[in-house]
Amino acid sequence: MKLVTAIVKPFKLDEVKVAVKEVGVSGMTVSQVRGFGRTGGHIEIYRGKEYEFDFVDKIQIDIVCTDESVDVIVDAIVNAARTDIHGDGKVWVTDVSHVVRIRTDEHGPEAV
Amino acid sequence: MSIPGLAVFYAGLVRNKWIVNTMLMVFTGFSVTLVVWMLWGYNMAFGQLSHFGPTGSFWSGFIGHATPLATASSEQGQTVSGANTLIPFHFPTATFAYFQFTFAAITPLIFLGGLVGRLKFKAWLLIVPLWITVVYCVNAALIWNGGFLAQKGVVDYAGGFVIELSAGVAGFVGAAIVGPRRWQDRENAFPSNLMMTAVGAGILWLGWNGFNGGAVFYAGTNAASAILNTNVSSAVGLLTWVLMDMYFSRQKKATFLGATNGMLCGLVAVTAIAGFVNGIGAMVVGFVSSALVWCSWNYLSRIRPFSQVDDALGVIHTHGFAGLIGGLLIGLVSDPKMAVYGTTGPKFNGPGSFSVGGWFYTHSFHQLWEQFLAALWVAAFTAVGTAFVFYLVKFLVGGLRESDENLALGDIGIHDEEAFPDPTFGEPVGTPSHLHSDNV
Amino acid sequence: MKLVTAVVKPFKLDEVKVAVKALGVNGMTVSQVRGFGRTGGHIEIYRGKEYEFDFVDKIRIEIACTDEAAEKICDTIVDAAKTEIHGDGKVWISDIEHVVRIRTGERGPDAVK
Amino acid sequence: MLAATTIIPYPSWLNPADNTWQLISATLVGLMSLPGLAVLYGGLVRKKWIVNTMLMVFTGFSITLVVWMLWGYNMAFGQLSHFGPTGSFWSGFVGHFTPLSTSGAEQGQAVSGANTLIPFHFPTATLAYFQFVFAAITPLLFLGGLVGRLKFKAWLLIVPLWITMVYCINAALMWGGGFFAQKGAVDFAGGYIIHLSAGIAAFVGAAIVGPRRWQDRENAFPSNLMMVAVGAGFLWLGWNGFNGGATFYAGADAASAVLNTNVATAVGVLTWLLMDMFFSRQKKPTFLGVINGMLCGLVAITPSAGFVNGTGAMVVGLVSSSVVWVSWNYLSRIRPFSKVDDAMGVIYTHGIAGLIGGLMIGVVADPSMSVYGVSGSNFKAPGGFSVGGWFYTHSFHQLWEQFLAALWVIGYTAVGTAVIFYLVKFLVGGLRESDETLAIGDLAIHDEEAFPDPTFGEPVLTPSHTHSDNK
Repeated sequence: MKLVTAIVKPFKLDEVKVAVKEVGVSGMTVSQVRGFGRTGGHIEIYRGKEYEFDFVDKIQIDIVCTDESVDVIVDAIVNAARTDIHGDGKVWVTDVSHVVRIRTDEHGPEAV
Repeated sequence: MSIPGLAVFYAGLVRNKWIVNTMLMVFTGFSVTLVVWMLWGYNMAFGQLSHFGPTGSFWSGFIGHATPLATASSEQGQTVSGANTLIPFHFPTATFAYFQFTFAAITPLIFLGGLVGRLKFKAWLLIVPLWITVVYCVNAALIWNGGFLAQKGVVDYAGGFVIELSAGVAGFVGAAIVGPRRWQDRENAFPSNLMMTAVGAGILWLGWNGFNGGAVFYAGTNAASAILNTNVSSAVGLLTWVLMDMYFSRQKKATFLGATNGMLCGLVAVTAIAGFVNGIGAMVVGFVSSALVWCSWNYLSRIRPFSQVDDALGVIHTHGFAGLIGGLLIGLVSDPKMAVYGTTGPKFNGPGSFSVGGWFYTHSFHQLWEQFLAALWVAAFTAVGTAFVFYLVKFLVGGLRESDENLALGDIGIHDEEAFPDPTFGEPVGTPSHLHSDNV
Repeated sequence: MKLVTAVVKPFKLDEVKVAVKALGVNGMTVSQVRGFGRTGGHIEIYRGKEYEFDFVDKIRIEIACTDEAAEKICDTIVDAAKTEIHGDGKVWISDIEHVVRIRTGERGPDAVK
Repeated sequence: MLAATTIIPYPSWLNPADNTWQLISATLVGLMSLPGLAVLYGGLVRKKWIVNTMLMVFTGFSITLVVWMLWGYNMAFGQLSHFGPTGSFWSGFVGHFTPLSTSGAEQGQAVSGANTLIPFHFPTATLAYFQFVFAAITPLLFLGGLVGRLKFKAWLLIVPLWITMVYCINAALMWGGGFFAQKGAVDFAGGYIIHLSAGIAAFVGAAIVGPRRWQDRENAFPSNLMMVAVGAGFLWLGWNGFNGGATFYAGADAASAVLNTNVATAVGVLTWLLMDMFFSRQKKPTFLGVINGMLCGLVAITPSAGFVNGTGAMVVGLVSSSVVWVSWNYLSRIRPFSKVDDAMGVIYTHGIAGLIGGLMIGVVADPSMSVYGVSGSNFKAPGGFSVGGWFYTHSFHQLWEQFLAALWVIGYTAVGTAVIFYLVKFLVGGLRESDETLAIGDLAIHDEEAFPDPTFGEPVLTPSHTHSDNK
């Protein structure tokens, strides 16, 4: 099995969710993260003083899936999340040696 | 205005990890001041003036007696002002004592603004009583209780000098003595919660109606115009700052904290002059104070003395300078026809009415000169008094700053409390440490 | 390609960021996590009752990089994040089979340059 | 000791009790705006719009006072200017365009424009300040319909224009002794002048400005319900100053007005709560539902607080809360309402509730509830004035007058608001923030966030953090 991890812009989450569902993925984990990329952060002014906020809000999506479905999922995410502006994020795939669904104790591919 | 006004106003402006510490200092400062007020504060400031020198000289009118205000008769009897320069009051001493207490209590809470984020909590509990006794009571006796400055014709309607200028200077001097916050805290000094600041700002604005409205001690015409003028000056102050932010600041954007700064300048400046000025005068006060303090806030703060001192919330600007400007404007724009009933000071010109004329109406700089001298006195005396108090407490408590480790942790280190505790994601379950009868 | 994941103390984040930036890595993802380590949490008192906060705030840093750079990045993070006190955290490297930069569609090593 | 000449520090016409109550009730109404509405709206909008909303509330309040001092007060409550034969509409719809600035004006005895009232026992400054806080809350109410997309610069122009052209005219007509006052229509504390007018202005304004971004409409969950509670508390208890001060005398009617206000609000709250629990889809009580019910009760009792007795107040609370509940849940799906994005639903909780409250006067006003000090055409006894609803007088006269006044307020406010919004749209070049700004919110407009949490760690030993103690 494989773990597909995607870092995307927050307002793109809905589109990615829809795109991934169409490809038959039933579950994914989403967490709010902050990215430090070339795009740089933003400035906030409080009482005349400038504060540099260099971490940008991003969404991290983790999907565990079978080996065959990896490419389809990655393409779906990339097409849905692209905005052609800096800071669109990255998708990477890592190997998963062992996965268990806690409720039913299912192991391996059935668990996904 | 102090509780919960200033408590949440400051809490919103400091970092997350200093919220509880700041609020606790506001609540305890308020309480300590009342204890001091009852035991000796009231009679020192507003009781019979003690004579240490020939009458009419400074030494015969700068302090009352350090006696408690505890007997029933002293509380329920008719209020009599120390130098009974006022028409007899129409309410008991308890009312007057409580009213003047709330005036006294807000002053240390204002200069606390300059010290948040590093002042040792124990030190604060000693600074407040000492400062009220040494500085506030003397200033109040001098100007409000018919003391030396009042006899020379200085007026301060509701505390432009006694409270605002004094607190601004005390905050600045205190911040210099206590030292700056950790540089990480200065670097990350963005506010924690602007909505709490908004609640505090709203309560401060409308609470000021009691501040200036009550300062005339009679629910008469002058109380009404004082309240109207207060709001006018505050509104003009807010708009001036917002517009200057929109057109003169680097980013050219209106900011919410800019609006609260402008509002504060308008309120603080009109405090000294609320009952002596007409509608247009109030607008002038609001505009002048807000514009000048905007400049001092953005530019003066880069110059030598101000850039070296970490006045955390900038009380020297919004309270010190604004109070100074308000007090001096008395000598320029106060309208002699605005009759403040009920005082029989040297300007007593008719049964019960008293008013002040500024240069614009009387073309004499006399009033301005008296106000200027009073400002010099308040600023100098407060600076010396504050330094004395802070060094004394530094000696008594062994250092005015929290330990470095506490400075890094903030509330958790000092009080074992957090403003927004978020202890764990899940809920604790059936482990031995959670022995509950229903956790079987 | 490799994925370098580090769990460090919150106030060390900035130092790690600067150190890693110096290496030429210009992209990393940071998330706020809570760690349960040997150091244990802290106690808070509310209205006299003690509350044990055993999950400690930590920061998780993830950097996708080329194989050669992985080792160097790992050492740099360790040096930057070390405080010699309990709870400094851990760094681990896992390999990535496949990486895509969404905006340009670049795949493989140049997606992480 | 100074000879204890009994110096009375008040002029003969001044009653300190009335003056004190008037000033305190004005302060209470001021607290309803700042911080009341500021944090109520702040809590209801999305996180990224909090600062923008609160800043508009604070600046709106301030601008209204400047306008009020320069010409607003004299336009609404000064001497009525006569542009036509007396008794006709044209001779009683606006005062004079003069400032309230001289000390004489401020300290002299307050006199109502058409001196239909018994002379006041407090100075003009008190009346001016009291009427200012009434005027100031009205634009803040219709701001509720426009949050989340209105351009900040546009708001700074809309408020002065709206106060001048709409509020002052309505106030002069009804309270300044103008045309409607002479015809007998009454509005105790602003059900029409403030709430109905604000509701219509919000609706018309929202239609002109256009809807919020669909993402903001879809994710329109409130940012902070505890702040909403703080605001709601200020509104409910502040309303005692609103209705309690509208009698201008701290007398019997002020007391009954305060009691009626709270009774109607309590009934309004419970009605909405029970309807949520039994008639809504989820059948669950909701906090924001209770807030809506509270507002309906408060707004509906405003025009009739001093004219109804206890049971009348309950009826007003019940009717308004139930009718607005129905309109909130069902009317909003019908053609005109479903097309306009009135962000906070101001048209329901203020517009319709104010309309109902005003009309209920014609039904449940109790003639034996006498409001001292008004000598309108219903002038009964020296200084006593009361209004009889159909239930007591079995005549529809009062209801008819109230209905006509309502028509005028709705029509005039709608037209006035439209003219102003299009004028400002022309002056400022568009009423909406740019789309890119709409996506970011506070950060783009003010460089400020309500709850900044930019970084987890603390900045350490780096060149960009050069401080003397950062060696």
